[in-house]
Amino acid sequence: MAHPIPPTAPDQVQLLTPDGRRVAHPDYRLDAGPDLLRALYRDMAVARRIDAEGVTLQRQGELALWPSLLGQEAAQVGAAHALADDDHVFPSYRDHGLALGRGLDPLKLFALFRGVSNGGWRSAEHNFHLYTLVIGSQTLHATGYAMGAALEDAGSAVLVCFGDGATSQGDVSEAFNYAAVYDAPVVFFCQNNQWAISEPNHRQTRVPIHQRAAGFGFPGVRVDGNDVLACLAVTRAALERARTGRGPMLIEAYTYRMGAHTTSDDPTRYRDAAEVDAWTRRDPIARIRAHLEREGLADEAFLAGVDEAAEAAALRVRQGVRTMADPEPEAIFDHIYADGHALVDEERAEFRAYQASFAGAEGR
Amino acid sequence: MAHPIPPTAPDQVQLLTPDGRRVAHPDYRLDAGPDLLRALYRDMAVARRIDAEGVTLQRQGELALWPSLLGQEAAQVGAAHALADDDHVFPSYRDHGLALGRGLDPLKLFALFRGVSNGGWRSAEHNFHLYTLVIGSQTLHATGYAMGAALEDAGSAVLVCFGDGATSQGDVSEAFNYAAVYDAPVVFFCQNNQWAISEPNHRQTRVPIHQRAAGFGFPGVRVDGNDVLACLAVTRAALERARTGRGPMLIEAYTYRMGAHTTSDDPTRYRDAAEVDAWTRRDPIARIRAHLEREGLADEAFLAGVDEAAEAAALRVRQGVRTMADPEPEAIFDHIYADGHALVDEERAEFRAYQASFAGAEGR
Amino acid sequence: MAAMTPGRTDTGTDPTVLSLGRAINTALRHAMEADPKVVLMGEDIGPLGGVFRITEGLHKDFGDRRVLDTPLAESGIVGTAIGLALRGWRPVLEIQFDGFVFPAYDQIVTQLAKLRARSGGALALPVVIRIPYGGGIGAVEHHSESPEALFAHIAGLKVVSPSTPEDAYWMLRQAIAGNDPVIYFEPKRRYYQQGPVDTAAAPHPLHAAVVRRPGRDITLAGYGPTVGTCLEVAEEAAAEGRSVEVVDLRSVSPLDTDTLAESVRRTGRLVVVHEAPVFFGAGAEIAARITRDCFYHLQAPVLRVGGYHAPYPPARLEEEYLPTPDRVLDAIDRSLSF
Amino acid sequence: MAAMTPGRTDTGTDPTVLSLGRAINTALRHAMEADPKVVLMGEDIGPLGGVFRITEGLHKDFGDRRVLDTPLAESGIVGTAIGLALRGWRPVLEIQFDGFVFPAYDQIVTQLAKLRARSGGALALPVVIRIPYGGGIGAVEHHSESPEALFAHIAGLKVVSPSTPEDAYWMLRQAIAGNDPVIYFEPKRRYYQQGPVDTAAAPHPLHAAVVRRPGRDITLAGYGPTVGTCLEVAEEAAAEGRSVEVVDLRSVSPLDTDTLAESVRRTGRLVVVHEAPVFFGAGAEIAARITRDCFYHLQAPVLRVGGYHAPYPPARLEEEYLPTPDRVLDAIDRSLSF
Ligand SMILES: Cc1ncc(C[n+]2csc(CCOP(=O)(O)OP(=O)(O)O)c2C)c(N)n1
Ligand SMILES: Cc1ncc(C[n+]2csc(CCOP(=O)(O)OP(=O)(O)O)c2C)c(N)n1
Ligand SMILES: [Mg+2]
Ligand SMILES: [Mg+2]
Repeated sequence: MAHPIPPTAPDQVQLLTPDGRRVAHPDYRLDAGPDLLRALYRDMAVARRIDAEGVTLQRQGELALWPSLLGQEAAQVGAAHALADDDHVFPSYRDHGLALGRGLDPLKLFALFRGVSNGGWRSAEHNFHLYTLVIGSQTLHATGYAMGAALEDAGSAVLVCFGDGATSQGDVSEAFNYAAVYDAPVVFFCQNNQWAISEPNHRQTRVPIHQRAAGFGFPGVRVDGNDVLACLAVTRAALERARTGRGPMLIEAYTYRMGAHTTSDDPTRYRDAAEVDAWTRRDPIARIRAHLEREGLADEAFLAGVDEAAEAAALRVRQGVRTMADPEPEAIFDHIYADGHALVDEERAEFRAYQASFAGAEGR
Repeated sequence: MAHPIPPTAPDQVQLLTPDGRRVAHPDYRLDAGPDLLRALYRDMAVARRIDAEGVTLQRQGELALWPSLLGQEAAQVGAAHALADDDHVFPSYRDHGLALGRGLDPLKLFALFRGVSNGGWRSAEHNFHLYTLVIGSQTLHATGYAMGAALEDAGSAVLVCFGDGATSQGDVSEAFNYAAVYDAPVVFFCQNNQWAISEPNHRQTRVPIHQRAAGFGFPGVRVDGNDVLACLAVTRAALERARTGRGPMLIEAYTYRMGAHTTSDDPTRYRDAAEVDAWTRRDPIARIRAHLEREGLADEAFLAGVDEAAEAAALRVRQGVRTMADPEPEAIFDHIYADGHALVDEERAEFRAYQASFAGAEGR
Repeated sequence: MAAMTPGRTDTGTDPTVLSLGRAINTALRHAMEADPKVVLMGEDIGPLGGVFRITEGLHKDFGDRRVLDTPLAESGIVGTAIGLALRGWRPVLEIQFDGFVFPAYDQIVTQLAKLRARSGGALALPVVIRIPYGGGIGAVEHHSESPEALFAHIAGLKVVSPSTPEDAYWMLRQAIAGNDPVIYFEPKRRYYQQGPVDTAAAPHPLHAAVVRRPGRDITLAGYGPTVGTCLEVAEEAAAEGRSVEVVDLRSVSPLDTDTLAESVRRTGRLVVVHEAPVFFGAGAEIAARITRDCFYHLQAPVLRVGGYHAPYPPARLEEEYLPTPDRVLDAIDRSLSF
Repeated sequence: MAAMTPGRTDTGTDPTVLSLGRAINTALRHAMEADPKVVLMGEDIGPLGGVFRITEGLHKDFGDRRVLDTPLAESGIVGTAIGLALRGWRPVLEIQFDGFVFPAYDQIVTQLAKLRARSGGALALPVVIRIPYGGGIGAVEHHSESPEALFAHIAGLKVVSPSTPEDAYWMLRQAIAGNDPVIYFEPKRRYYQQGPVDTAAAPHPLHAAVVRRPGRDITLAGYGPTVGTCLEVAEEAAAEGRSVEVVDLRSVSPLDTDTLAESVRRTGRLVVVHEAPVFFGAGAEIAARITRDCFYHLQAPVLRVGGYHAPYPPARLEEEYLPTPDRVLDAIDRSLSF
């Protein structure tokens, strides 16, 4: 635990200081009216509340696992607000804030982490792909999807999420390279939350992650990942760049995983409380809230309203999870192939007969 | 064939101009006395001659395949001369010049391309690892080997060869990253011969290859790959850097594959004669020879002596290949495991019995 | 004799004679003409036409946007193809040689094969991966392997291998037209084998086995490059008065063991022939299933002739490693005298 | 009863009782103490001690130079381990979960497995790859798979899986002491199973099967996590008057089918149980070999109970997918009534 990770980074784009003051940046501007500012706060607060419910439900035995987004709300909500409807998102597995931002029913996420499905939402409905658990794989899918958009002159962009640890995977470098060579309209959105389970950044990379991009031929930028305005502005610019045929870009959102890696993890084994404390003082939600209050945009009623909305969302999730039906056993054999497979049919029939033998036995 | 590849590149380190004049470089110096200059010429000429024998022997049906190094003699011989005895080399499959430089009997290479073995030399004897045919794989082996050297404080370095095409492989990026993170004493020696079979550089990468390194946290440099002095100086500096604990470095030797990819290839299908011609005028051997002549270091006797040595080496190879015995059939079962494996024993016994049944049949 | 070629409607047209490689080229061309969403991806498949010239002429005729010379990264090829497929494209990929598919194995196994199930049926992954495979061409390491078992074990993939130009054409057309990922193994040493190809005829079902030669005494089963070996053996055996039936399995996943079992019930004996190592190879699965389905009909255990548990040897030894006619004849002897 | 535990010299010392996971931890510690060339590499194996705590305490005691928390790249782990092995180190790698071994598959198959043969015996690759595998822990996708067949098919690799703490300890010690690459599959749902471990006793040969429970009517064969299932089934069956023999195969490559055949010749019936999909799984190879070796002794075809040809299902369905005691009992019924 020799290298506590400081909660600031050099050269990061910032539009909002930790105490909630707007600052200008030469390259990234953002006109953010009251409605947008309030919406950002609300979305972050709701995401955090639903996420907390995930942790609770897992503790209560309702979920197999929950990977908490705690601390990463600004990055995810900022990015979500930058997206156009026909942009497509390829998430990792911690991107609940983006899922909500795309309009996905959170119960879909909970079904996954309850062990009811391995994904199971229709990505086309919200232009939000399935979660991907194999680290880094989705960066290639996103790149291919973006190559398709370019072939079709679709004018839309693709956003793909991954973590700091993921940057070590060969697939991610291959994705960078394919994106560069094919000038694919894809934005690589890396949430550098400082940790890959128990491994800090310096075990993954020798230099800041955003610097990786230049060597593949496209720009990389580091943004203060706890600054929702900066995340929004930078992501918006990158997406627009992609949409207008100027190729890929890498965004490193410099943030912090304030909780455990997942509910299975015990971070006290590998990091100091002092580090967590330092980052807690840079809480992304506190920052936008400070700004709202400083600007007089958040009265009691508004704040109470957000809390209420968050509670309601959490309640809906809680009830939904508790009453979530298990899948039918025979679902094991569903949707493996689009056009069928004789062996699956054979095994399904055997399975049915076997199940029926119990029904018979119980009947006796 | 829209983009003929120009035979010069910006920012490449050069110590010898194409017409054989020495030039200075601020970062790389080389004291090269007559003996060294002559040795470089001789090694390049011999490598080219042996290589040509490979092409001929393949045409005559004596070899399954031959990947020619034609045009890459300066890069390989320069690098070979930069190595210390206890540095270890991980070659690709076209690095005959390095093999010779390390003292490997060229017949070992010919045995491989004749289909007599899949490698089969003892890498420890010459600190020269086996050829690797799966593009890029050896970069990780080299990195691990260098990590070991660092763990042992061995003070030696590792040189690993690969092509421009290889830089696209995830493994190569992973190797860059491991090398950077572990500060491994490995020099990544990329011979950019402009082509990966039929694919030119711009299908592999959007930016010059040497730029890839910075994003992983170590320096990359481009050297005129047809300038044997520059290749020697830059590789020597990189190896020294590695040996003294200053970490990895990437060298892009900018050169040209003057022949076909291998004897199976027909480059007229994908590149223009004009491009080949332009590069032929920058022939690496002609360059060092021009320098020797300009400096009065190569008289007729010397040049004739080199030709003779080259012919003698080629003759030895030719005779060696023609009389090379096929392996014993049972060698199929040899050396699969160090400690044995029951199934291999069983199959070997079956094989032996089966072979014996023919012997019997012939005897009848 | 109807059993000897896939049953199909007689169209009255004369089938053209093509080499197996040319039949694949023709199938790609026809598929690209029929569906603008078909794109080809791979290394050196553009101006060069692939190291085996299987894509010859296609880059010229369909251009850079339909025939993509990719970077040298197989995981990237499959991974980006998945992305393209998610958008409705139908990528047909070429892996240059059998031994170079492994960098893509993760994407194939964890993503390509599983995405449809993961999505609960919302997604389809119509991606065909063409892999020239097998030995007998005197090549260097990694250029002669037969890794089909490593794909057949994976649910979500289909695995096929044609043995004739006609099958090469039609099975590829069917694979491309279908909505599942298909690993299409091309018997590279048979690329130059000639045969009739009727591109107008109704094809045989993609995953059905076919009896290539009827016989009474013993059944030989193969697929891809070993079907030719089996037919050769049958001919030789006939000269010695043995009637050998040859079944071309055509599909490794699913396996049509029904057609094979029907044959074995008649002959009572089976030898399975493939180039892949026998240990954990397709022959094991076939033996297990056929023994289960024909337990009382088998007069000898199912025998397997294939590669040894050894890396594919250097070219000068490959004839000793491959399932040659002699080795198959030997197995027939052992089965008949069991 | 001697057959029930690996035969070993009685040392007179009381074996300690350890969990299977702890036995592995102890084996790693002892191997590191015994040989300074043993290094551990993997993700989160350092200060955290691995997600299953199998390397707990080792980073603290052996430091950064013996216990390497690697970047998150499995190909890199195996590829650099190969380089270390070429220098004389003995890397022991942890792959965090079964489903994450595939990025390393290329390095394992084309390099780790083949380098010794490629070198004509000049090189040895003493690399052990530990993979927690199998289901039954209620995990999300990719965390419950059983990919052993994909390694057993590859010449140059050895594949083993212990079922008891004692085997977990000794088989790992043997794997590390040996000079070949070994894929060591850890039955993760048995990590907490307790048992005696005598670290002083002479171990059973690494690749020999063991009869865990003698019986007369039918043989059950398993390895790793399913041995426990088989023993449970044998107990239940005994209550119904059926005498079931249980063979723990221990090694998947090589497979000790001799020990198994000896059993089957006595019982006449065999059911193979593994979690991996049955199609192209170990059961196929075992069925093929046992049928060949026991053709006239088998009174029913070898039956296989294992995973279906389907991706490992979401946790709420895994009990339906796994080879549960009920499914094994059903197979016993089918075999006995064949
Ligand atoms: C290929 C692969 N290897 C290992 C894992 C196990 N694993 C799950 S999450 C994780 C760390 C990921 O770190 P990072 O990319 O920084 O994302 P974060 O969890 O911090 O959001 C690891 C090693 C995996 N899911 N996939
Ligand atoms: C993983 C892998 N994929 C494909 C191939 C087939 N292949 C052999 S050489 C080659 C091109 C290599 O180009 P480059 O890296 O530039 O090296 P060069 O041959 O030019 O020296 C290809 C694609 C291979 N050997 N390995
Ligand atoms: Mg992280
Ligand atoms: Mg090249």
